[in-house]
Amino acid sequence: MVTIRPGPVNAGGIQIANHLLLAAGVLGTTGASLTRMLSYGAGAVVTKSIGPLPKDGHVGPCLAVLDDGFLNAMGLPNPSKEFVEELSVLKGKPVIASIYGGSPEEFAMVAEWFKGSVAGIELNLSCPHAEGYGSAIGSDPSLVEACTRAVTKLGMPTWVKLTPNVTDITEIGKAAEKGGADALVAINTVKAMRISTGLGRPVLGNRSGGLSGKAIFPISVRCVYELYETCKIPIIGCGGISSADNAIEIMMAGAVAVEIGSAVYSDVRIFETIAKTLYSDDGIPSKDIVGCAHE
Amino acid sequence: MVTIRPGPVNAGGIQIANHLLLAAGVLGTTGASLTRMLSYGAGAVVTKSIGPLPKDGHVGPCLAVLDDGFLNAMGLPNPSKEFVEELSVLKGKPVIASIYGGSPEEFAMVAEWFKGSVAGIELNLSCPHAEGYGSAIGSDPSLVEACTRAVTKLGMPTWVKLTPNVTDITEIGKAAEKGGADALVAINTVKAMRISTGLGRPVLGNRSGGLSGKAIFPISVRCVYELYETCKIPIIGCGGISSADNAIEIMMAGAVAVEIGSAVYSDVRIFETIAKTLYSDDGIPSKDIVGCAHE
Amino acid sequence: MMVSLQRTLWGALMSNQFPLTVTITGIREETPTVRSFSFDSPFEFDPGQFLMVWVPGVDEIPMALSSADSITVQKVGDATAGLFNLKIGDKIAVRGPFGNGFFKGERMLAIAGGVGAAPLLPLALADRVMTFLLGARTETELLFVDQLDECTDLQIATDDGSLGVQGFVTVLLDDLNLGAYDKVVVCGPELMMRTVLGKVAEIGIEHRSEFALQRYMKCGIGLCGSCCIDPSGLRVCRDGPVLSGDLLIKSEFGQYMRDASGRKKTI
Amino acid sequence: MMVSLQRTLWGALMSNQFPLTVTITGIREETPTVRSFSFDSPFEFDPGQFLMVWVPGVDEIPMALSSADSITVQKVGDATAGLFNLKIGDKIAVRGPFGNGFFKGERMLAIAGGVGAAPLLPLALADRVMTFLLGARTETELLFVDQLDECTDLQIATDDGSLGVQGFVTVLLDDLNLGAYDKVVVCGPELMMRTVLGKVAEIGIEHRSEFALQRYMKCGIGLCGSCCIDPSGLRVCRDGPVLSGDLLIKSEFGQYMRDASGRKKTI
Ligand SMILES: Cc1cc2nc3c(=O)[nH]c(=O)nc-3n(C[C@H](O)[C@H](O)[C@H](O)COP(=O)(O)OP(=O)(O)OC[C@H]3O[C@@H](n4cnc5c(N)ncnc54)[C@H](O)[C@@H]3O)c2cc1C
Ligand SMILES: Cc1cc2nc3c(=O)[nH]c(=O)nc-3n(C[C@H](O)[C@H](O)[C@H](O)COP(=O)(O)OP(=O)(O)OC[C@H]3O[C@@H](n4cnc5c(N)ncnc54)[C@H](O)[C@@H]3O)c2cc1C
Ligand SMILES: Cc1cc2nc3c(=O)[nH]c(=O)nc-3n(C[C@H](O)[C@H](O)[C@H](O)COP(=O)(O)O)c2cc1C
Ligand SMILES: Cc1cc2nc3c(=O)[nH]c(=O)nc-3n(C[C@H](O)[C@H](O)[C@H](O)COP(=O)(O)O)c2cc1C
Ligand code: FES
Ligand code: FES
Repeated sequence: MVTIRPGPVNAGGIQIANHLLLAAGVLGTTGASLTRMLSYGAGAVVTKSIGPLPKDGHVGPCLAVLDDGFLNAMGLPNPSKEFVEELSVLKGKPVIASIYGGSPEEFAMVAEWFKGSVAGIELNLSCPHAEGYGSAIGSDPSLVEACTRAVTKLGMPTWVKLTPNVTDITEIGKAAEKGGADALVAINTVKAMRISTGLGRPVLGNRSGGLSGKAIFPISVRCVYELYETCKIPIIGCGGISSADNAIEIMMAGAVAVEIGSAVYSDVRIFETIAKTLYSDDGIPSKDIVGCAHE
Repeated sequence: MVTIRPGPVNAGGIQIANHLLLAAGVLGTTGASLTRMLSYGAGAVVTKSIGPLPKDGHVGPCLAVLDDGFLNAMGLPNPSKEFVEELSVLKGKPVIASIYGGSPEEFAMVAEWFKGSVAGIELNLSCPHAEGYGSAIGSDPSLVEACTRAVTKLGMPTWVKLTPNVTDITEIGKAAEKGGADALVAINTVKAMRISTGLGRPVLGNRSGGLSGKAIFPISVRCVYELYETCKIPIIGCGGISSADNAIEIMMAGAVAVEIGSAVYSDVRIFETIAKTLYSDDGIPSKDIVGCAHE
Repeated sequence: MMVSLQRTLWGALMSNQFPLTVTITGIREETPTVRSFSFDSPFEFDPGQFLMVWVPGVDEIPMALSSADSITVQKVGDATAGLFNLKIGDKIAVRGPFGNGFFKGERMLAIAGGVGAAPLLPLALADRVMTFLLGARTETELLFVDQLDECTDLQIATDDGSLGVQGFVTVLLDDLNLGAYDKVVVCGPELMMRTVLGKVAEIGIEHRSEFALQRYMKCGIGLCGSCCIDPSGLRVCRDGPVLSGDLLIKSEFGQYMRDASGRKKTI
Repeated sequence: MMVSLQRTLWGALMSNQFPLTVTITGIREETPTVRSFSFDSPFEFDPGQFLMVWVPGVDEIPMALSSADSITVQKVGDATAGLFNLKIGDKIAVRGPFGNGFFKGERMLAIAGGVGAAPLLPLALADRVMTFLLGARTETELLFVDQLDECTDLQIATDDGSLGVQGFVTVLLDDLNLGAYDKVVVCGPELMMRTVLGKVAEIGIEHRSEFALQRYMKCGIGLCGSCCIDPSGLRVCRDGPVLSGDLLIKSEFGQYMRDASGRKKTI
């Protein structure tokens, strides 16, 4: 297998310890939980998405375990501004605050809260199950550009996380780039649904939700590949990554680093586990891998 | 498990022997192959998509087997008009001709060839890997409406097969409905890619392709559910169905019947296999199941 | 401590964690506010493990297994009220069993407050519990008295003194020689549990004590992070719900927990 | 007849059918137009089974395994020419082994024309083949002569008479007592195979004959339908490529096949 020479990574203006990041919304609700993930070898951690007001999220069930993935509709539960306090235990650590809002102004307001306490901001323009937020905004190029610009103006490294639930993800990527984004994160979950045939109703309280985990990996690779062909800013791969080979694969598609969410389920130390086979001192520099499948 | 009372099904103007149809492009290239699938219990069969000119399809690899699905980019290989002759062995059998074209005129021309030799027409407005055809047209509501109308004018029962690779599948469903479609088929494959890390290049000759099989079932269910809420014409469920429980589930989402493709891989007699657990004489009428998850 | 993440049904190991529809086969009124619901699918489980119970149209909530095929529920809000509205023959769906269970000792002391008796009942019935301290607000709220009396040395406390000693269940502790037990297992209101932890810590046996925590849970499987505790970041749903006293002693336990939004609320 | 749909590697069963990258470790010039390529991953296979061989940047084509870790290729077009351009150390990727293999007899007659010898070589080496009839255009195009001569009664025919009997390999048949064999296995140009089928059918033993078909294939696993034959609709890639004579006798075999688009072309 291809291995990478270890070393710090600069991804979209943020210095991270390795290529493996914790994805937003997975074990990212408290400072303690984020600290634990860093101690287990995550190169950086992305927080649960934080919004302008506290939110309890959707009624349950919020998550269903499928054979090859997960379906979730948490509904963006978050403590809002109170969360900033959580990060006090993480001073100086590579933490990226995921934020959401319903307008450019809300995005800017929430981002502002985190000034000085995080390494960067990730805009959640992609959650498929929160009315008026997430992909509701993230599928409109002009709104994406406006929300991105509102945050990049604040001068923090800014990543924009994209939804795959659009006709053409490159249109959205280009809008974020125009808005000044430092990097793109692809992808958030894929809009999906399962129904309990026993109860005759959708298995999620919110009815539809987002598919994550192994099932969506081929969609993530495709999205990263398409974005790499059309955008110049770095791309962080996300979606269904659960092995070192998956990480290499999505880097070959064009990702400079990866975010891992669902795979934490089978192995809470997934970062260490992957790093063990991903890195070796005689590995090749990651720049020789990123995007190499395009030649 | 819920079981259905057996009996013929009328789906969008076509009388079929049971709820389980062979999906387009799977073992549908020759009359003999389609005959074999009918003899194995398919309620009806959809042919390989036929277009205005013969096509060899993309260079290989055309297909990759994944853990929980398949990735393919056949590139719409088809013998064009010569195919009509193949159907002579299938006179009077429930055969639906899948067709594609680059314009309303081409759709009408190809559909016309099949007049008198098939029970209905399915418009492939959804193949994700054929430039200028399939989803290239199928993601534009006005083109969908125009192509649909061009064919429905010919007076044959007409189904429109939709792509999930759009921001809002209900927009496309409504366009087909406006164009006079008798039923919607949801869904075709999901645009995706895998890369061989050993060779450092996409595993398909066409680079990206369409994901099918179990991995996409949650996406199919969601699409059928959304279409059921917005369209009045019947919906045929397709995508990742591999068991009687899957069939019930997508019917609860709103499908009146299902098409099965990839599952033929593990069991070429999948129709018989599913029918064995799907049907029982004391089962409930299928109309009590269709769409019941919406209440 | 065994973590069973696969559902075992009638000996068959199912890795499928999709919600399993079960039919309610029995409802027993345990106390005016507590009912046990039994269903048609028994689960192989360790006492302390829980199910995520989906009350159709209402919510999904964590519930300890009080036996292989039952849960014992106190009505406190929407979802539990939803359960109380169900009749025999109605259907719910469950996922699990999730989490760890109590570590098995040989001479155990069990301490239960209110509906906290639910996960401890199967432990007592498995004949590992020597002494069982059972507390409730009042006599009619005491759970499982007859069953526990048969298999353990049962001692009772009620807040109003209507049965047993008057006061919180923790007062019963003062008369016991805690050193005689190789394990102290506790489930109940968190303030009560924190008091117990204080007492076992006083005599230095907190590492032999275990507490079944009840935290707000969304996913139940260790992904979402809504149940994580400070400062370890451990997930109550997956690394717990049973956590050892020495791990809890320097934690938020007994001080605050988090609500659905993740905000802290004082206990 | 065994259908192995799972790849077995060094004893480990892999259900993963994702293209496996292999490195070319040897290239042998068998004849001016035929080369064998060996690679670093041996496959457990039945003679007759094939791999889908991906020539990077060109195409993916079916190739019989001529041993556990080699294919033997005749240069006929783009993809085979692509293979001929590769050097030792280059990488290709393969999927398989796919399809069935030859049904094993005890006293077998093998008949090979041209590169059709490839799938029959491992059968002969497994010591099941009594007599091997080998044909080619000319002496230099004969495959595996030394290897086959060692383990079978090898009889040779060349179109130009440069070695062995002059004429098509089928002429050798006339001098044989076909009844002495419990199985006749054939691989080669389809017209040659059809002639053999005619001869075995004449004496009524077509059910004891097997033919390894070469049809245009896209998926190799029985999904796409591009390799189906008339009138049975059987898939050469999955139900074959080895099909029995009695099944083929009333079929398109020897008359027409289909090209990439599915159009019939006369053989
Ligand atoms: C592992 C585990 C096992 C449990 N086992 C049992 C059991 O066997 N029997 C039983 O009756 N209950 C048990 N619970 C508690 C049960 O989950 C809650 O009572 C239930 O979620 C309340 O739902 P509701 O919608 O009825 O109430 P809500 O309307 O959600 O809340 C009503 C009140 O209960 C509080 N509450 C809500 N959820 C919880 C919670 N998870 N923990 C503590 N307080 C909560 C709220 O703060 C509020 O004060 C368990 C909880 C956990 C985490
Ligand atoms: C199960 C199976 C096993 C095979 N084993 C071997 C083997 O061991 N050694 C070997 O050299 N070849 C074998 N073949 C044939 C080989 O697959 C073709 O020669 C190859 O696909 C040609 O590819 P190309 O791009 O080089 O030629 P193309 O440019 O595709 O075609 C060149 C010529 O070959 C013909 N052709 C193309 N594909 C096939 C085909 N599948 N069958 C017959 N004719 C074809 C074309 O019609 C054309 O006349 C096998 C085929 C099958 C189906
Ligand atoms: C339980 C859960 C909660 C999530 N919450 C968020 C969130 O708050 N914000 C966000 O941008 N993405 C969220 N996601 C999406 C993930 O960050 C990630 O994009 C997606 O799960 C695909 O990656 P994976 O397959 O590695 O999980 C969540 C995913 C899961 C499973
Ligand atoms: C090999 C293959 C070829 C296909 N060819 C076509 C086609 O020609 N026309 C079409 O409309 N759909 C085609 N499809 C899509 C299927 O009809 C179906 O929509 C899709 O595979 C999802 O269903 P499944 O998961 O049951 O396979 C093809 C799918 C596969 C796997
Ligand atoms: S409830 Fe989600 S991590 Fe515990
Ligand atoms: S090659 Fe696809 S079915 Fe045989």
